[in-house]
Amino acid sequence: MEENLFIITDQPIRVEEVTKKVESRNAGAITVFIGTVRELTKGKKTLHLEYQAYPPMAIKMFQQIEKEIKEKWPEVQIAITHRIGRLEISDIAVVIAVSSPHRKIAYEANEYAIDRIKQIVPIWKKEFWEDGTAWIGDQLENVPYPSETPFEEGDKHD
Amino acid sequence: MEENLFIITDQPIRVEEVTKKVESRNAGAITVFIGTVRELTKGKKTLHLEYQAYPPMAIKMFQQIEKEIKEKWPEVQIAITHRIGRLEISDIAVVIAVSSPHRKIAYEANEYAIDRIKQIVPIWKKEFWEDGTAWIGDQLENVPYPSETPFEEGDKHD
Amino acid sequence: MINILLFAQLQEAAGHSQVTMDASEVTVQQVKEWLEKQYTLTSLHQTMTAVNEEFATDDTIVKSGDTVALIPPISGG
Amino acid sequence: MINILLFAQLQEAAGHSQVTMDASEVTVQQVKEWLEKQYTLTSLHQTMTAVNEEFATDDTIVKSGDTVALIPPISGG
Repeated sequence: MEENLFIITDQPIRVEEVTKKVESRNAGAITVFIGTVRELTKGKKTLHLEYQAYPPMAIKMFQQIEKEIKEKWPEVQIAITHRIGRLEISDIAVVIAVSSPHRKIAYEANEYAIDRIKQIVPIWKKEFWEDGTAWIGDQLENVPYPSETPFEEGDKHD
Repeated sequence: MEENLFIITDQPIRVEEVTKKVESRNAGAITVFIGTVRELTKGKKTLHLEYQAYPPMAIKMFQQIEKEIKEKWPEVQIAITHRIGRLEISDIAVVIAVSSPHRKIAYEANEYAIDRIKQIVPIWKKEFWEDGTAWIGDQLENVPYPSETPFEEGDKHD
Repeated sequence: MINILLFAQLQEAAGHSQVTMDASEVTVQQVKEWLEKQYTLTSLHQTMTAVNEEFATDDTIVKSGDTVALIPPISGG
Repeated sequence: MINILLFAQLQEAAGHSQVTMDASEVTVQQVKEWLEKQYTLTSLHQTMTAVNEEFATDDTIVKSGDTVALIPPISGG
């Protein structure tokens, strides 16, 4: 039975479970990206975050990213898990594991994946500060959509 | 007590132990490079490998790499563990963990580290094939030093 | 009947994560206009949409049984 | 007495991982020449060296008590 390479979960992410999915006798290099919740963005203190997703479409978009990567780098294998719900500082929001026979491509494909996630995967992040909350939007112009105050540019691991 | 950020060990490497050393409330991105033993290099089948190191100097060179990285990217934290002794296919030879507030730098610094390891850290790899063995040398010209036959260009995760 | 999914700030502004529009064939543009009026949402004309989990444009045709998702600026990763 | 460390193919060729040279002050170049003669090693003139764990050149001075390491092409990572 094939494992699920792409997962949206409300449970803590175990990095090695994601990494294991891309292991192969033919891989010489595995790169892993771990996106964690950062406390400070431009001096402003985040208390915690909340992620929301549109899961079936998010999974489709992860598969779309895999397809794009396989077209560019046929030997690459990729697995992605993204967490949703409430996350505290230092919690892991996303893990991307990429394997490749050669290391240069493992770095490139991994960075390509996170860039594309931020463009096309329907997942949203809400920041909670001491003085307010906001849904953060990077997709159009890297500033939050108008919602509650305060407005703050932000990306916990840009 | 401070953990050792740079380790040479003859025991299997646990990825999360290396990653944990660079975690920080101010990190938004952690990149991990896992170098594994690849079975095939240009169609030639590796049976197993053996790594040898000059440990005290290797640790000094890891610290040198950290110094170079902190000069380029002051906010980066880095930890490296390299295994020595006999390794089988898919075993982990090296783990590099890098954290940074921003993801672009986490990728760049990690790739810088593996490139520098291959240039200045005194660690040697011996390939065992069905028809012979050879110490592989990348440092000068990316071909094995003259030793036993067969001569074969090789780098298990280049 | 068209299923409409709302996320993030749109979900909070409308007070619903899912609503239905009683129509048999409309454009995405018409769905947006209906939502703006029905739930007094701020202008949706720049908001991206997906129809049946694929990105769509304002002139994409939506039929009864389809699911339209309003996708405010995303911030995953 | 100078401590000399040999690694990888040099260690195998010499049959030793560590040897000592009875000298009080020599250059790295002289250490290499002594090794070539003593252990019939192939030419070491392109081999890198470290003195007390720092990379050195052929004209680096080595004194009694120092450690010279012969560093054949590396292949870590």
